[in-house]
Amino acid sequence: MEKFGFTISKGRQIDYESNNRWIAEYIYEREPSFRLCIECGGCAATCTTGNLTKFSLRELHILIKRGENDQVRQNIRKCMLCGKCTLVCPRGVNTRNIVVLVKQAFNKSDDYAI
Amino acid sequence: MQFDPFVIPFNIGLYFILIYVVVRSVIWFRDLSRPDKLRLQRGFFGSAFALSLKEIFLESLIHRKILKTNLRLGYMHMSLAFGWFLLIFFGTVEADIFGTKHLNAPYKAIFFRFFNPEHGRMGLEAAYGFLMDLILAFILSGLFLAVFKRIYSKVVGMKKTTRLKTTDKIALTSLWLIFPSRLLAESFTSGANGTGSFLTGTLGSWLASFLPAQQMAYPFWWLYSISLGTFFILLPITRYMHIPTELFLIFMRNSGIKTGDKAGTYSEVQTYSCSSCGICIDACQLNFSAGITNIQSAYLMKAIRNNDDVSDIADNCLMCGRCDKKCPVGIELSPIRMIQRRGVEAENDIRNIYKGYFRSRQSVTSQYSAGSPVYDFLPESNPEKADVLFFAGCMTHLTPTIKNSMIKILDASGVNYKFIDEHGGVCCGRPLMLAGQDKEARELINYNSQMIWKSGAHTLVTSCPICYKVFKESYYLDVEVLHHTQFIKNIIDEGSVKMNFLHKKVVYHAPCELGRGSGVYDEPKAVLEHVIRLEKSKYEDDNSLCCGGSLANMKISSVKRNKIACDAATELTKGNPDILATACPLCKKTFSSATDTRVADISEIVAEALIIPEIKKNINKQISAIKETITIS
Amino acid sequence: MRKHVVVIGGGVAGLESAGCLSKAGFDVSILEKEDQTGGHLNDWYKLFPDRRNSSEVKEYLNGITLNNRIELLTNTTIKKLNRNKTHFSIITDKGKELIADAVIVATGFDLFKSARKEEYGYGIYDNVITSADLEKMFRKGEISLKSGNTPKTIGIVHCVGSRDEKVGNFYCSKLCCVTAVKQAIEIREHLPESKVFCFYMDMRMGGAYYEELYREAQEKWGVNFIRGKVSEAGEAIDHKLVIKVEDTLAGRPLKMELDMLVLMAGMEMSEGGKKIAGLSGLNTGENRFFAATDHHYGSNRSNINGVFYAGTCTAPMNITETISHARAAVSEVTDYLREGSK
Amino acid sequence: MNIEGKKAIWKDYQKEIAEDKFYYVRSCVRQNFFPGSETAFLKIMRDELKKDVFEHPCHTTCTGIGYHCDIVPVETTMTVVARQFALMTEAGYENLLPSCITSFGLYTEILDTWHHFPEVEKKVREQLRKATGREFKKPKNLAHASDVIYKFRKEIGAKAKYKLINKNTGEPLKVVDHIGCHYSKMFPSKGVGGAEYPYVLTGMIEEWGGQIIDYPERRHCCGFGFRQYLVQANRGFSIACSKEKFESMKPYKPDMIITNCPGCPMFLDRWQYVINEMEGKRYGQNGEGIPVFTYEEVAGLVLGYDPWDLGLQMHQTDCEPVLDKIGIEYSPEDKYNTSENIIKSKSHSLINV
Repeated sequence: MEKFGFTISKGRQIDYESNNRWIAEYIYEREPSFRLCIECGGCAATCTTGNLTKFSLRELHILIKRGENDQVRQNIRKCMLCGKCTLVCPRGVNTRNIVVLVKQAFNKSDDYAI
Repeated sequence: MQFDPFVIPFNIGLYFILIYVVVRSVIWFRDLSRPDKLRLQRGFFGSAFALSLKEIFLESLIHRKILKTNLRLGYMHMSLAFGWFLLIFFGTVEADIFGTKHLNAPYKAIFFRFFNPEHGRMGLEAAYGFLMDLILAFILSGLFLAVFKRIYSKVVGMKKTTRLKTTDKIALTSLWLIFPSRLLAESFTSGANGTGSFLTGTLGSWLASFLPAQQMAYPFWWLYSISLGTFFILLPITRYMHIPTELFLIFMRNSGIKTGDKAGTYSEVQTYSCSSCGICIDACQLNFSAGITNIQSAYLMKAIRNNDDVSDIADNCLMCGRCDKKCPVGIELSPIRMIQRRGVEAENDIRNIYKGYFRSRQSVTSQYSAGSPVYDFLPESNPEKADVLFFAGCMTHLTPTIKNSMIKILDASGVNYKFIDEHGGVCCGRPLMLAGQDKEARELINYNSQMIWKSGAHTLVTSCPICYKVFKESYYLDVEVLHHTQFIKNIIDEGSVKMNFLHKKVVYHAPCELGRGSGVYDEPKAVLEHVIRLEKSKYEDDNSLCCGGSLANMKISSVKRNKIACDAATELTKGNPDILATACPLCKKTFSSATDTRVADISEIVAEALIIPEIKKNINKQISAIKETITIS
Repeated sequence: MRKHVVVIGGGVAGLESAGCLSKAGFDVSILEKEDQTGGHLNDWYKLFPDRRNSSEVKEYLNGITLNNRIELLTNTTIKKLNRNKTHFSIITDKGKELIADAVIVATGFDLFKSARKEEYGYGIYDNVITSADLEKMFRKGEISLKSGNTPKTIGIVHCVGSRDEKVGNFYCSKLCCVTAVKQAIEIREHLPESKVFCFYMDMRMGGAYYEELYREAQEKWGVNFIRGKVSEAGEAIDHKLVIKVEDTLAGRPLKMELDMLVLMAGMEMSEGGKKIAGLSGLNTGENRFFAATDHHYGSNRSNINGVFYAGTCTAPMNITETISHARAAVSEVTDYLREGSK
Repeated sequence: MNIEGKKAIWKDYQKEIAEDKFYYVRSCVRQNFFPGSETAFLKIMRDELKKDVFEHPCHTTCTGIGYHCDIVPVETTMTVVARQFALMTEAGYENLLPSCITSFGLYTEILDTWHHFPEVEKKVREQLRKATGREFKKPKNLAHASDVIYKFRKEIGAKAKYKLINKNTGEPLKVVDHIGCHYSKMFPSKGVGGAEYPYVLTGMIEEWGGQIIDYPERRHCCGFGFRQYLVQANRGFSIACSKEKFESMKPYKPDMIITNCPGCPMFLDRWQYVINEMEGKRYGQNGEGIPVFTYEEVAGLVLGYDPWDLGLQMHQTDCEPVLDKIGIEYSPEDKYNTSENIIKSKSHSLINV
């Protein structure tokens, strides 16, 4: 590689087909209100964690739906489950359960090393 | 030598169960934690023992609690338990007095009539026989109810009855067979010999009039013995295990053992002590408001006993604690549910949230608990010094009226205070605990604890019962933790604030976490009575309802939450109060969308009633101080 | 003597106004360029938001227009439209002359010609179709690819020819969003195995029960919504369509393979309308629709006294709005003629 | 892919291309990248098609690269371009024929700008006069060299010695066409067939017996992007673009790639080598790369010119597979052999000695 002084950049494109969206499926199954999000961002705006660090449930939510799981894995742990997002959500999405389920799903995936 | 092969099934069963119970109790004792062992030993030679005996008599035999809540159900349980006890007791006595020799093997007492068919013709014998028949009739009446409860539970005044697994069914049938078979066996024998009292005698002679009583009796004695045997053998794997287990439970409880937050002997004993009476099901709002009928504590206990996967049951609960208070056996249902939520989480002691046993600052000095930190983004906290800290809590930030009322009240009180989470604080950690994530919770707890110590305050006031409970229960603090209702009560008593009396009719809803959760009932009502006319509702104190908003339920849908809220609100506003008062931001928010009646937090009402004297000294200094308090972010 | 009103266009607006006019006691002539009335209703299968059958609305319209006071001239376009003092003389392509006391222009809209958005490959890739094509499939009762197979993944592109400076349409056609949601639901009804993705810029659900329909699409039918405008469609070796879009919420470009792409064609001033505007001197606005004299209280009035507008020839409208607009036009006509008779 | 639909679109994008009397301006970089191409073009135009093509020795860069790298301000560029026009005017030509796509795009852009902002044109004329004392007429016709080859594709086809057909299978060669971004993406109306489905190269290939293949990333940039390549730190992006194209075309098993831009063949050709070095990936069949040609090279090949005279030895991805498929005779040993006598021995040599 050195002999070129550069490497082939990885594309930023979300490749919908090759992405693994099983976590989204896992949640759809257990928390149907996951579908109801309209990405208004209310959750991110009121978020206790978001007040202290870069953390947007709205964004994580969309990333999960697209199968961009690696970005979610670390970030989702930052949630404090305080529940403000659930209270402000205009679509009645059970956000806390979603967070819990995402964590669960990652634990499972670590176990079965998916 | 009086013996007959038909007693063998009974003997096998009896000795099996006796041995089983002994072995089991030894194992349980061994598994107890060190301090609990000591407690038990102390209890054994102390008052606990006597207490327990009393309680066993009242609860396990008479079933006083059930009688109180539901007379018919109580009678059913009493007749079976107490009746059977009497039957055994007097049976033994009978065998001892009237038997050929003293100190007989148990079966002699149980099958006394078979071995002494001639017994009970006249005099004292007859009187005694009458007593025995009376007891039997007493039991049969209860059994009659029980059978009906199965078929149609309304008979015993219950909306729901517990579902059974097969072994339970078999055990149940054998239990049901015991007394009828005894009745028939004795009747035939009496019929054949012209003995027996008003029940067995009458029935016997009537049967003998058209049946060969002598021949008929024998098979029924077999049946009696077999059903007893089966019942005993099945006992360990059925819910009837609660009969022996409850005795242990009562004794352990009286010796001061608590559930704690890890599975152990005590929680196991409690799970086995559940008789699936179903009172918790009737108490559960998920059941009667939201139509969720498979997650109540009785089912949880059963699932645990059967080693099923309980996660769905465990998480789908408001943790309102209504069932805890109603459980006739006094099982600590919510703590047990919490253990299930933690699952494997709660191994390491550092993560131990319940501080009941060891009050120390262990593991708190470092912000992070064991393992890799999750909330490493939390800023270094350096609060200003103050006597009183006001921690509004996350939810309160969504109900600004409460926040502002509290500021108004705090200012008026003239105490030197700091609003520590004015610019948004860090969550208290309880929501994480309720999700069974103690490790993460511990991080937040440690972080907040440090901030509180640094401030050097002597009092911590919070507006959120959720925070209040966790501050009290799981924070290692050397400050006085007060819910704002308690704080207001104090400043009223000190007379440091003056208030008008508002001519309004108010009904008070005790928040779960504050009421059943932390036992704070009186201060809120005292404060209210000071400023308005407080109406009673059907749901006071321990019996108060849950608003449905509870953070504890991970699974419930917003629609069902709202159902619960509406039902509760309708109940509470039956007397058309002007205000539905509560002491929790979450309750307020949930109720506001469920009723047309004005919903207000006590602090709001107080702030309304408050008489603000001419500007308090150094008030401006205070305000400016608040403005400068630690700015997180 | 009875007054005579000519209604140009036999779509929803035309029929509704003609019906009301005849009720009000006028003689009415409807000029329709097609061989049957009903306009776009004939192409649509089910209507949002309640997904009732469009034929029901058509029946209603026929009901009020089938009477002896209404003269219906189909396959007719107009050559001339002149005003001489109090009367209008209209000469049809067949040379017939009509004398009218007032004229209602109800020339409606045309669907945007999706082929103009080359990058979406309408007419180039077999399985890129328009909302209208999909309606035909619904009516046939089978949604299938050119190959005859049933599609598994279907994409719906909002705002095709609307809110698009590149094709000179700055305006929002208002109805495409809800149409997309409606059709997404219908697709899932027909093909329970399929997955449907809506690519939107904004969800404009500003009508009675539109938002509810949106929610149903998410909740009951599991329709996926991705916020971003599709930039281009290509074709993979297996003839699947490859679309490129920015998932603006993830802030990342996104590539997806689809079996079928449905283009939500917007609404444009109809060709017929343009022609009439040309030969009558009626004003048109920047959006090329007829320009009413006042946006707020004169939305039926034209710059020619005695000529009134009804329906989507002035702006995108849904059927409800079109019908009320048509009735408003009739009340304008009655006022005008009453004053005229004085 | 519905060809009828495409034809409909192509109809809308028929640009006017001059018949004769061209003023040819060379590209700055092509002569180093693929030196045979422009020479071949001139030979085809002059010898095969008997056209009058004039080259001015004083022609300079159009500053396109500098302009697109934001290092040459637009007015400077315009003035330089104005000078090119002046040279053409002085030479008495009016049909401008740039060899470079970027120049073509830049000229188009400038003429369009002047059309909308006459005051700018006035200013530029003023600047040019002050600087050089020159005046200029705007070109009557502006066509890219590939447009002209496209225009005369039939004539070339008629003279063709080879067809783009696999002589073993009889199948037409599968060809990927790659249009330079500056050809029609900025001004679709100025490109043959528009921006979405350009026809200019497709037309040649179809005429000469080949078969164009559509693939999802057909419209994607080759990755040159000026700053992307010129700044070493950015080259990762450049190569990533080419890679995306290769990945996307691979399943179609293309025999060759044809391009009409100076940069594209360079990068589509060289990056194949780099990608192979970095990741050991090749995109052609049986472990080879996909040969990349300029349209002049392809035209030269079908006309039967010597591959080495066309400069195919300068390609980093070997072209022999295609030559073999078509059945073109060539001497492998002469590939890098340019000694005097060989050059002399070639009567029809393209190389001017």
